[in-house]
Amino acid sequence: MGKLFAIVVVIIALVSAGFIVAHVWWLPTPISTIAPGIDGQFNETMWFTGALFLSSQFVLAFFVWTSREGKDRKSKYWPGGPWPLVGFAIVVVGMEILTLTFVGSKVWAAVYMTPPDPDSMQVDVAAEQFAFNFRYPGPDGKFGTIHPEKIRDGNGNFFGLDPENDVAARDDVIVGTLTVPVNKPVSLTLHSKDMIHSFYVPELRIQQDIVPGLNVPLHFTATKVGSYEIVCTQLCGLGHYSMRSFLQVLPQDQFDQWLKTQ
Amino acid sequence: MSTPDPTIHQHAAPTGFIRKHVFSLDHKVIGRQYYDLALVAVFLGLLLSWLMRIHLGWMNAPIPLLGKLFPSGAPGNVMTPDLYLSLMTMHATIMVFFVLTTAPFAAFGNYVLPIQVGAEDMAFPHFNMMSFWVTFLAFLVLISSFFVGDGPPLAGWTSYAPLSSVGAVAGPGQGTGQTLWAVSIAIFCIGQLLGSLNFITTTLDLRTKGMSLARLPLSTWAWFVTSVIGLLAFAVLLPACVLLILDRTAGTSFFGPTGLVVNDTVLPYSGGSPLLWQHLFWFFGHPEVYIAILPGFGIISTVLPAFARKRLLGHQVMIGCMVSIGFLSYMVWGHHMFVSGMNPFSALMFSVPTLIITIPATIAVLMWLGTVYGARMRYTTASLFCLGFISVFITGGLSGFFLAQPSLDTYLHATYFVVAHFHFVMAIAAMFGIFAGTHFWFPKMYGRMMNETLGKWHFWLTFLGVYCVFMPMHYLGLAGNVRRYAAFTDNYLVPLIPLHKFITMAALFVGATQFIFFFNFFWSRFRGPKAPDNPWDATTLEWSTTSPPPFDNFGGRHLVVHHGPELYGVEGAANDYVMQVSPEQVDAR
Amino acid sequence: MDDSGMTFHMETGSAMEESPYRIPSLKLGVWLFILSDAVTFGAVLYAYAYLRVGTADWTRPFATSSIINAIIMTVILLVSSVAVLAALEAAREQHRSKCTLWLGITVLLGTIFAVLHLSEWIRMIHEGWRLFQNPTGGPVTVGMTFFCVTGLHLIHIVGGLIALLVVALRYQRGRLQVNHVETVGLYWHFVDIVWMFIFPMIYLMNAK
Amino acid sequence: MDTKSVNHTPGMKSYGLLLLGLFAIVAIEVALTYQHFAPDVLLPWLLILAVLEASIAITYYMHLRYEQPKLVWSLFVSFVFVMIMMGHMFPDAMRLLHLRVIHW
Ligand code: HEA
Ligand code: HEA
Ligand code: CUA
Ligand SMILES: [Cu+2]
Repeated sequence: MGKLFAIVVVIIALVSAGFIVAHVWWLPTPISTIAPGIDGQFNETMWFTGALFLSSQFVLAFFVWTSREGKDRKSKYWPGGPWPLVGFAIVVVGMEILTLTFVGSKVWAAVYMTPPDPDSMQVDVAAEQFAFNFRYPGPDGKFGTIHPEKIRDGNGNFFGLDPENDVAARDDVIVGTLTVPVNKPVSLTLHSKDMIHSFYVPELRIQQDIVPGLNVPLHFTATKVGSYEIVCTQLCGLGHYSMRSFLQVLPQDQFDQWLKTQ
Repeated sequence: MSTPDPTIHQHAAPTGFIRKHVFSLDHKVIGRQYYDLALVAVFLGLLLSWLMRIHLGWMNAPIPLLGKLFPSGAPGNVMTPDLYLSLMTMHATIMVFFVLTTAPFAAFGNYVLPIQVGAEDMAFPHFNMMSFWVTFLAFLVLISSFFVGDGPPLAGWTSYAPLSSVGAVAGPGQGTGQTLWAVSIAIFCIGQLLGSLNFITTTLDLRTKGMSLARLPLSTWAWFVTSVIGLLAFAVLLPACVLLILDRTAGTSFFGPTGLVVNDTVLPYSGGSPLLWQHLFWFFGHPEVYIAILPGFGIISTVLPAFARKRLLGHQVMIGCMVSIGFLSYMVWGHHMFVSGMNPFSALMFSVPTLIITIPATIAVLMWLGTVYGARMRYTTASLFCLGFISVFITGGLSGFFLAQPSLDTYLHATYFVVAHFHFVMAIAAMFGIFAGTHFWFPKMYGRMMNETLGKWHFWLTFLGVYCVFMPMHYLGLAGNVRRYAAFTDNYLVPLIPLHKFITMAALFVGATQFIFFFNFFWSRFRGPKAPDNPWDATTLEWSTTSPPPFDNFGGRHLVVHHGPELYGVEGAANDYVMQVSPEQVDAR
Repeated sequence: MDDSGMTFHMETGSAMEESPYRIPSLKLGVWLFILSDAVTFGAVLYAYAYLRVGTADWTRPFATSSIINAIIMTVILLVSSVAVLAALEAAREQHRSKCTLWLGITVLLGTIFAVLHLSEWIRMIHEGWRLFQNPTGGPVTVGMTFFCVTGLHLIHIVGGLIALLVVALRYQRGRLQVNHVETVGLYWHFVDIVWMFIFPMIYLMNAK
Repeated sequence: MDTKSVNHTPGMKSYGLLLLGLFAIVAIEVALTYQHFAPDVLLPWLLILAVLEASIAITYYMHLRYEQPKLVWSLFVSFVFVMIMMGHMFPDAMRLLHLRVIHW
């Protein structure tokens, strides 16, 4: 019985690790300046935990394999008692924690704790059940004020603007997909009109909840031209699964073209 | 304060059926009642997870009879997205609260703890009875949400505001259903608070002569630590739920910010903060997950030595691990909120203790491994589940290592990676703890033996099955598969559907194998061979009395404890193990 | 410290390990209840503080008159605490009637407190304060937090009054012992202590 | 049925004196309030006084002074610890202030 258990555990461990090593299912190719940092952190963690995973499962298997009942046998005790193991765990795991935290907090800070580049492109993001809307300030570079009571999904006034009295609002460009120039820092202001939503682009390696009542800042720089999916990752109602949009990364000139045509 | 005077806590054996089996004050009956409640709950949760899995594998396949059960939720037997979310919410709520808090903690704790410390009953038998019936009421309230309005809530077991706080406008099930959810959980908190209070007092005050704290079995230690955590954690969830109910019914706006707009109308909330709910919920929520696993720690640490026929490596160390995990569990709740819009600085503040908590966990694992080393292992179902526990807990815990780092959580949060993580530690590790405990204590609880052959089959199939179900979820998470999705329509998710199909089939398989357990359980309970007093040659007090124990546990005897709990494989002893109560002198190794 | 500990497990016989705290289980139970209840209050007060810190233009509703009212309430509650202690002393000297009398006085004081409390509420409700409304046009969270925090405390007061009554009556009839008077006293002191925090945090911090 | 706490207690006289002390603290609190400090200056002082008040009541009225030190520490440590932990909410509340959607 013990041998069987050992074999099963080893097989399970190897198969599980195999799919990881073979990258059968893996993170999509990164497209943002901060992604390499995150992926580095990710691989570092994967190596450590992978090693621990295999080693501990194998150790378990080995011990089980060698431990069977026998009238004559006396049970062996772990040489040196528990404390060396305690020390081992504290040192091994402790060191790794230190390094990971040290590197990781830099990465984290780069994404969430540094102010956006001053000349980055401003985009205002409004999330709602179950869609994203994006707003560019237009030529005057100013956003019109938002009036919740004026919000009408029917006539596409997702931001509750009133162009009559509000000059800044008149030239605001409102679109359904987030279009940004490549290699240019973009700074988003996320706000939601109803539930908590979330802004998630796997390729950017960025996720940020959009909390009603707050203006949550988020900034990134896309480095690869293409079209990527923006999905909502915070349960926001029955349409949660269908709430998505696209991130269009264009070369600067094409982007300017696009902005004119809006 | 009309509690019975605890110092005269032994009450006469009841006679009437009601007092004997329904409103009983006997901790053994209450323990069994809790266990049966957990069984009903887990059965329900299992069926729900089946429905969920089928839907995730085959989005618009009709499920027979579903339309009958949920006329609005499943027109033409095809599950609607909102029904999916409702089932998911109920699945999680039932499993976390009514299975994982009741079975390992309330059920086994109630039954075994007083006997293990050598008491005739709990310190406050009346509170104990109330604790169960309150919990039972909470369960009924939760279940009733299936039958009211437009069905159960769909806000997930975390019920994030404002989705959970603005009422019916938020979507189907968010009307009466969500209110019932909040009420149910509030009631549940009261029940568990009573229970924790009872456990702590019993452990401290009702220990029989010689049962010093150092001689308490680790299972009792685990239940003790767990109840301390519970006493402080549920005390926070209770007001949180009350505030949620107020937000929904009395028009307060604790969690409702200014200017919520749902279908073009501005809602009357103002000044609240959705993050406040998340803080209050997770302040309870993280300790809760350790409430779920610590009894497992204790059970493994008690059962494993009994079958390894040797002392646990580092008895005191294990106590230390459990206590420090208990402490740390209050410093880490923010790791669920890394990307929630919380102050990014706090994220770092929460990340460090979260990573540190893996150290005591690692030590615990190493202690178990060290116990298995060179053991004369007796391979019974119980011991197999102990070994399985070690394996799955390692797997599940290590994925926590990723999530604990904000810089990785920005990618992995709310993906199936998280789902995989907590199913491994909670749905499997904790469950294995329950299974080990069941097979170990069944003879004591019901006076009959369980069938080993069926038990072993159940173990092997479950062990293989759950890895097939939940290991692939890690891969889904790596590919960025978002959780709580009723369908996978995004271009980058469609290629993953085959993997989902595989998971579904595995889940159906695992679920089916659970029926082996159910059958074994009920068959043995009534037909199984009579159990001897000490079938496992175990040493703790519950094995020094008859199976099942008499009403006052020890037939009027006042036991005197002479030894620690794990004297197995003792050289020079009469029969290689020494009961805690046996007066025989042995050199402690 | 040690001599006393031995004595209390008489009923269950010395067949027990003695409790590390050397107090009757009932008392330990009440202490634990107080602990978790204190955490509950802590959570609610934190919620209040959280919302208040996060709100720029908080209104301070309390004119001098209501502060004075609050001070009177505080004094009454503090006195009632001492009344309970008097009851306990009496009980220890086995003066059952005297003890009941003091418990009665406590109940009376507690009732006055509750009445003043409610009158304050009614006044504010007349001013137009609601769980969801702020007559001055400021944030509605003001009234909401006020009513919820004080309401929670009021519930505890009422519960305490009932407990006191029950204990008084049953003790009078000789059904209960000293330790019941002591434990109900503990609970009453706890309610009092909670008020010691509500008074500054809810009233004084919101004085005009 | 008696314990340490039952045996010797301060007695009514000292209860009375302590009561006066508590009144004094309340008076100080009120006096401070009407100095119209900024909230973030006032609150700490009020809380300190409240804690003082509470500790008097706990030690003498609730007789914790006459219980086992073990009990005092278990209760004290666990409560204070939990409260401090809850304080982790606050960096967030501050941020709320700045991220609030003012025009909403
Ligand atoms: C029983 C329940 C349980 C347990 C024990 C744990 C344990 C841990 N959990 Fe988990 N967790 C949950 C239940 C649990 N969790 C649930 C339910 C959720 C999701 C809630 C929701 O959103 O719905 C969650 C979510 C969750 C998150 C949030 C993810 C997200 O939403 O973005 C995080 C982040 O830090 C986390 C971390 C951890 C960590 C670090 C541990 C650690 O305690 C793990 C410690 C264990 C180990 C580290 C393994 C030990 C073994 C070894 C290391 C081998 C050593 C061998 C050698 C050295 C040879 N968990
Ligand atoms: C204890 C907790 C627990 C348990 C046991 C399970 C069991 C299972 N869960 Fe569950 N699940 C959760 C807790 C649990 N789950 C939580 C908290 C969520 C999050 C919900 C949310 O997002 O809000 C979730 C969500 C969740 C999802 C993700 C939904 C989504 O995000 O879209 C999925 C998808 O496949 C899933 C599947 C399963 C399956 C197939 C099983 C089972 O089929 C696995 C097989 C079952 C067992 C191995 C246990 C058998 C036990 C017994 C037979 C009895 C034991 C004896 C007693 C209890 C007395 N669960
Ligand atoms: Cu929006 Cu989910
Ligand atoms: Cu957690």
